Amino acid sequence: MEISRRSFLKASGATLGGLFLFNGLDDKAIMARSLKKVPLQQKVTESTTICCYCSVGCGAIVSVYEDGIVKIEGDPDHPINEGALCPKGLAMSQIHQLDGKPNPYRLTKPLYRAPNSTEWEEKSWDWMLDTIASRAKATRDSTWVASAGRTDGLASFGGGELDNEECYLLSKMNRALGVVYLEHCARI
Amino acid sequence: MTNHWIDLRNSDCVFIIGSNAAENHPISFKWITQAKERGAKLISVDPRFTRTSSKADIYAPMRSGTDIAFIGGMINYVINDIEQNPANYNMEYITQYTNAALIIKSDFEFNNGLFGEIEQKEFNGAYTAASKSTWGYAGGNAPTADLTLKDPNCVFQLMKKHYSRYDAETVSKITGTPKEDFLRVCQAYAETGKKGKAGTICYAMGATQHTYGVQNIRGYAILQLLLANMGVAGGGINALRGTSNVQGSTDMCLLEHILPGYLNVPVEGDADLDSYLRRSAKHPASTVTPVGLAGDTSANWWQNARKYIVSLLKAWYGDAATAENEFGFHWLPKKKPGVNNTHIGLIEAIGTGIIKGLWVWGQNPAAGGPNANGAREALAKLDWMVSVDIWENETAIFWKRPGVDPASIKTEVFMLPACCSYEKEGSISNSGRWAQWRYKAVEPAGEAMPDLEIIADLMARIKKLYEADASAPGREGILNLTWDYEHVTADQIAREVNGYDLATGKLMASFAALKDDGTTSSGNWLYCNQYTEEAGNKCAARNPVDSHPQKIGLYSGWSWCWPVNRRIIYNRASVDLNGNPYDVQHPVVSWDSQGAKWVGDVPDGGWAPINVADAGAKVLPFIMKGEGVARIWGPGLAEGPLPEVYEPWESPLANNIMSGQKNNPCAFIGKWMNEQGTPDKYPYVCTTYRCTEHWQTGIMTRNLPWLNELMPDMYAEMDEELAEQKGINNGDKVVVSSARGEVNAVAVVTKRFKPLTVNGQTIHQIGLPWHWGYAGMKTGDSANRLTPHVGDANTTIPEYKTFLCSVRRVD
Amino acid sequence: MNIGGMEWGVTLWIDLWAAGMAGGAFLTAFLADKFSGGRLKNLFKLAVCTGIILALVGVALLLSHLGNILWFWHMFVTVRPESVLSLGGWILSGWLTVACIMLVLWIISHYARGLKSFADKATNVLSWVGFVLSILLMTYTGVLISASSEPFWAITPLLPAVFVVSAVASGVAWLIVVSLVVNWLNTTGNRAWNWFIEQFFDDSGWQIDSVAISKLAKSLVVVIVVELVVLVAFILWLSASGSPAATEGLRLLTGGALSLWFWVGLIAAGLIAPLILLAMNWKRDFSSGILAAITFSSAGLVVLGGLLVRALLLIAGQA
Amino acid sequence: MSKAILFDLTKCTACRGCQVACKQWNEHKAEETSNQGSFENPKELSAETWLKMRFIETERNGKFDWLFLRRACLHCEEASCAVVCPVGAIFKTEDGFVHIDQEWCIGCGTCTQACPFHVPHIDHHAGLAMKCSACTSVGYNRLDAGLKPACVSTCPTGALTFGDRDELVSAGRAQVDKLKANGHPNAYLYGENELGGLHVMYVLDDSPSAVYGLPDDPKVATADVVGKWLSGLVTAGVLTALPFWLVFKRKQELAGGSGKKGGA
Repeated sequence: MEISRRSFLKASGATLGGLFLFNGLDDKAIMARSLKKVPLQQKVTESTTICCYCSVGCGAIVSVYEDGIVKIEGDPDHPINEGALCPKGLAMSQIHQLDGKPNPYRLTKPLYRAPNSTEWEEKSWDWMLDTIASRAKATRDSTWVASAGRTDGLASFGGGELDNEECYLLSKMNRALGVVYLEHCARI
Repeated sequence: MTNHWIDLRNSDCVFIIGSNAAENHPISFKWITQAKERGAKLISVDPRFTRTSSKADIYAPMRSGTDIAFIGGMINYVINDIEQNPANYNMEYITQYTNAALIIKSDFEFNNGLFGEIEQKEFNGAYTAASKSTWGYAGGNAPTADLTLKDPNCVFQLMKKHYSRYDAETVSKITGTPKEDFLRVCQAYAETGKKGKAGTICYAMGATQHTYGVQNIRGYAILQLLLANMGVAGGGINALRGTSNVQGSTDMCLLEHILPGYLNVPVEGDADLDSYLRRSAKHPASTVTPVGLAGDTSANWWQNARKYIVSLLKAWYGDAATAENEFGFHWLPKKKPGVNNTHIGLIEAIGTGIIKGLWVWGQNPAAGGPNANGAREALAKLDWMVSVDIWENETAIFWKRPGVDPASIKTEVFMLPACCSYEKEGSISNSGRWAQWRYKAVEPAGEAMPDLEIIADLMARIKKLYEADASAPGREGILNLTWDYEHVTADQIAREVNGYDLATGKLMASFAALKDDGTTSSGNWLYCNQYTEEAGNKCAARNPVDSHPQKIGLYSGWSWCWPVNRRIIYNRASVDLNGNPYDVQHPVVSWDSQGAKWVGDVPDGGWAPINVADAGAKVLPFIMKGEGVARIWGPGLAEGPLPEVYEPWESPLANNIMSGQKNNPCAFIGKWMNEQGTPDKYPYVCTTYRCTEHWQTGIMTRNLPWLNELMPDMYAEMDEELAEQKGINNGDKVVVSSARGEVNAVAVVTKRFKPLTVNGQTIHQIGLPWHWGYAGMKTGDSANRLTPHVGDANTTIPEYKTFLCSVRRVD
Repeated sequence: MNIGGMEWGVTLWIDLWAAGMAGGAFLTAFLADKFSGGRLKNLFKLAVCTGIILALVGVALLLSHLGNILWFWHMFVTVRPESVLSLGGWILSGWLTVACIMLVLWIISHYARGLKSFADKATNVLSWVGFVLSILLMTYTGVLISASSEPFWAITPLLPAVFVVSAVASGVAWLIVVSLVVNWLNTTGNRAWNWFIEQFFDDSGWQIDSVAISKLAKSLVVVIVVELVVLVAFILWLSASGSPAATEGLRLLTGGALSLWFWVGLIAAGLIAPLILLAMNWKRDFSSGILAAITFSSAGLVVLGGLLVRALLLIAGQA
Repeated sequence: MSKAILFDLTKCTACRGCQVACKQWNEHKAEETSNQGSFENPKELSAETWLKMRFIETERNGKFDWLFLRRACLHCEEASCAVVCPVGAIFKTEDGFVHIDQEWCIGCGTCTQACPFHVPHIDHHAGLAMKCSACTSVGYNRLDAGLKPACVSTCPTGALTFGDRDELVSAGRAQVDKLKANGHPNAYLYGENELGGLHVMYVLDDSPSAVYGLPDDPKVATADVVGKWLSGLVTAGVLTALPFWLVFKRKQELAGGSGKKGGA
């Protein structure tokens, strides 16, 4: 590398030295300079996670910095991805945070839409869960097939994006209610 | 996946068909690239030249929906090669570990595309019971084997006869694949039939989303068994699953036909546990013992199912589950036989008013399901709907989607904010069956709650309502349900899933110790062993050292995988009759004769190798099958024991080139807003797929600007010839239409699609990603507005991958 | 073609044009004065005075072009001869300094008669320095563009020649325009103007000799001819270069989106028309009557042509 | 020790993790883009996009291929941007990476025109020239923290590697030899010698210029600056001599003046 740098110096020296004798070459641009040392922001917490997109199961590290910025990178210790991530995995931080602020598209409150209404209304968790529970009971009771211990009037979708424990509990709840229209994205 | 992601590096030939691994599972290419560095070949078969194809040694285009012709042709090639060069194949494996040598009933017949007689049902056809009975083994539970494979009624000969019709010319005529390309694929992949060589088939929805999707996979299985690629490192049939926990949600059986751990769902008429298990063929009576093989015993592991269902019932109903009440078996709902409760059937049932209430947990059927226009219309028939998601998705706002008047929609809608994956704690299972724990890193957004807490709270409230209402029907099961989840944690549930010894209160060590007398519980027997007294929560294990003696990349100390941390399943087929590995460089397990034990991966059962074990204990390798050997011949499926080529529901051809039976006779044909298109109006083959930059319906990616930047708009890919005919320039706005709807897209005119010559006819294909919809930051049309409401004969998975369309430029 | 998005856009066209023209005007007036035995001091003063304004416009635009105006001073604590812009900054500052000192000396000698002989000597020396700096100033504007990675600008060494000849042409034309304007202003008897002009035009009156204007016009004819020759050479060399990027720029210029501006705007209106108009009247007095109007507009066209040539070459190089 | 990044095009699947990794690490916002008939986006590098992948569809000997080329700063040893910078704000780090001093840059834009690869872009908001710093930006310096550049860390296939330049040159040469032996006679290690040796090198399976549009023999922007100065100066000389001497030497026609002898 020394040689190449010197030949470069020589080249520019030769071209300009003759013209501008009054001023020697300022080689600032070419000679290596040391960088100002500014350490990375101090990390407050690091948690391991598994990517929420495809099913390769890549490990990732969620770093939350002092200023609240969340960054997510591949977990270098993880044997499957060895620190690598695809663009989706890397963009995971934006699910929570956009440009340092909460992602404005996230749902942050329970919302209710009355029949034939044109808009959402904010409701409390309590109200929502109580209302859903009573709707579920009413539907189940009115469509109960006693001989088979099931309801055909209540259906459940979803689960591929839930954790195993959540899937298990959802399965348990649905079966206990007698739901047989029970499906999720593995089917489609 | 029978194997796992890292194991791809051990392969000598990676055959990717019906998958676009480089785009949809980018990290898989970490391991595929390493295999290639070692000299492995990469084959990509796809209607479209993809980023996967760009790295392939051999790329072969094919008409979407003709996989069975392609694979059948490969099977034909391999059978002929086996007969000519048996030394190039593992004949011991073929004869001893598969049912190739077993004799089939003499009245088996295959005629003009059909395996017997069909009777027509409401939504689909079905073979008569009489016809199905001809598919079985001669000799019933003790079929005989002809190790010479010469008996004209042995599986090998029947298969040979069946696939002799799939010669390279005919295959090329059907698939549109140039014959040379097809033969290059055959030749390269057949080389993995050698002892010590391994080939892996990686597939995904490109294979399954057809009216004969299961038979596509059956084709892969036959090919892999003929090439002795099952159970070995670098081999296997690897479903590259698309959702982070679709494996776990399947294991937990959020599906209409199975209970946690793949136990069958009870149906009306299951009088008791025993009859239920008999009907499910998960009973000692379903054991089949072949005669004439070196192995003389079939483990038929499923005969243990009684232990698993009883342990499940104990987990769910606790002390209320007793031997007297069959452990609460009758509190489980029983399906009505013949009713299709799957996704498509569910939407039809909403449409016809059967279903009144629906809750949707992190799913988006209004964009992700087939025939989305129909699904959106159907949702308006519901009385109420709950959407639990981290975003406002298409399903949650179906009532205010473009073009509808919200005031006209009566459905009451509840939208609950859920936590994203790193705002909560829990485990997920990847495609390689590794269950991995993830931790909470940040506080939930706003009032968002983990689904776990929402479910726990909701059911507790429902339970209270039933406690208060003595007249409510069917309340026993609810009242007896164990639901002690006031301060529910993922850890608590993980323990429940693993299960307890109810006498001691200690966690169960493994499913081998589960009992059918009600003294053990396990929420999912397959996950029994994930959380033990000794090792704690194994899903959280982080030992980065590969402890396998030959370092084949198992990393058994990193997380935990089912069953019992076995990283490569069917691994007893990776060794010869003496327990010596076929591939000495990458042995999965091998028998240590000095120590009289297996070393390497957790073996498929600890029994000694067949030649080492005593007579009467020579256990055949495929322990999950009743007959102990792998099924080249598969009589359990709806449309027959061998895959046969049919045209998709919407085909550009007038007839099936191979037989008089044009479509799969057993396919499910929906009725809800399901018009069928014809080639005169819709002359082009349309297929849908995903791209690297977005995910599923896009709701998880279209709200992330970095990903929108990379792939901003809905697009339609097409070949240059078609574009020229239609006056479409690259980048133009186009409308793609099917009999069911229209979508707007940006034309991507590319050489990556090429017109194919099919039976002398030029076929153009158009490709659409299905990542867009009307909700979220970046919107666009959903490709599923075009897809048909038809499904596979066995699973009813929708035929997203092949239908007819037309295209025009928008000025 | 997104002209608005080009890194080197309209401010730089004007900057390079104004700075070049200032240099061109200085050079023209200096040479005219020297060759005519010092009889054109007025013209020289006019060149320096208006040149300063042009150069200041150039400096202002250069600074406004900087992403970080407040940090412009970084340029003046750095000497980097290999950086054309660094040199250019120094040349422009040097030129401005010289021009301003000359201006000050002229004003001083007006008020302090005793210093006149010293001031004359000093301005004489400075005018030589200014002459050299003017040449460097004009050349720098071309070298700045040419020392880049755009083949259209860089592949031939002729871009600086085009810029220099165009700078001289617009410099001459500028002097013609301002001379005619000054002479016309003199006829208006405007008191403020008279006061202003007397500050340093007093010793030889403030009228620009009409013969001098005629001579400038004649010079302009010659310069235009040279400019046409250099432009043709530039285009021929470019088309022979074989560089696809350069050829594409050339195509844009002569046959593409820029061709109307190039052929009608630059070649026809900016060069050929003034050339013909001025050459037709070679033997006549350019400074009065209808001919003055023709001369004025011809020179004006050349001035605008000078802007156009920079704009077109900068756009074609970046498109 | 001289460091470098090696990009092996034959291993890249264009997943574009590197593009997002770059955005995330440097806290860059997403750009508004649109599909114009290609997967490639954003269309060009910018102050907010320091790295992008190019998608190239090509047919060679009747065989179609889809090629993916990294586009970001190549960190030239002979860096034109550094040479032309009027304030010396662009310099090389001890590792050999070209760094723009954000506290000294005045945003003049000269580097954007000088770069043979059109890499630097002006951030009109901050008024600074921006480009890939190989993750050495002050306050964002991964190398100091013992990390690899973000793009390299996230690359799944090993298409991007980071290390000592000498070692990467050997690795790159070996890969090129392999390609040459496997039907790619024009395989080339771009950057081994170009511009004094680049600190980002490409293993290419084909000709840099014909297939990938890279300059075959890139030159420093000021390579023939003497000729350019001379061209201007000679022209000035010719003009000095020609019109003015010709026209003005007949000074007697002029009325005013001091009467001193002047001119030629």
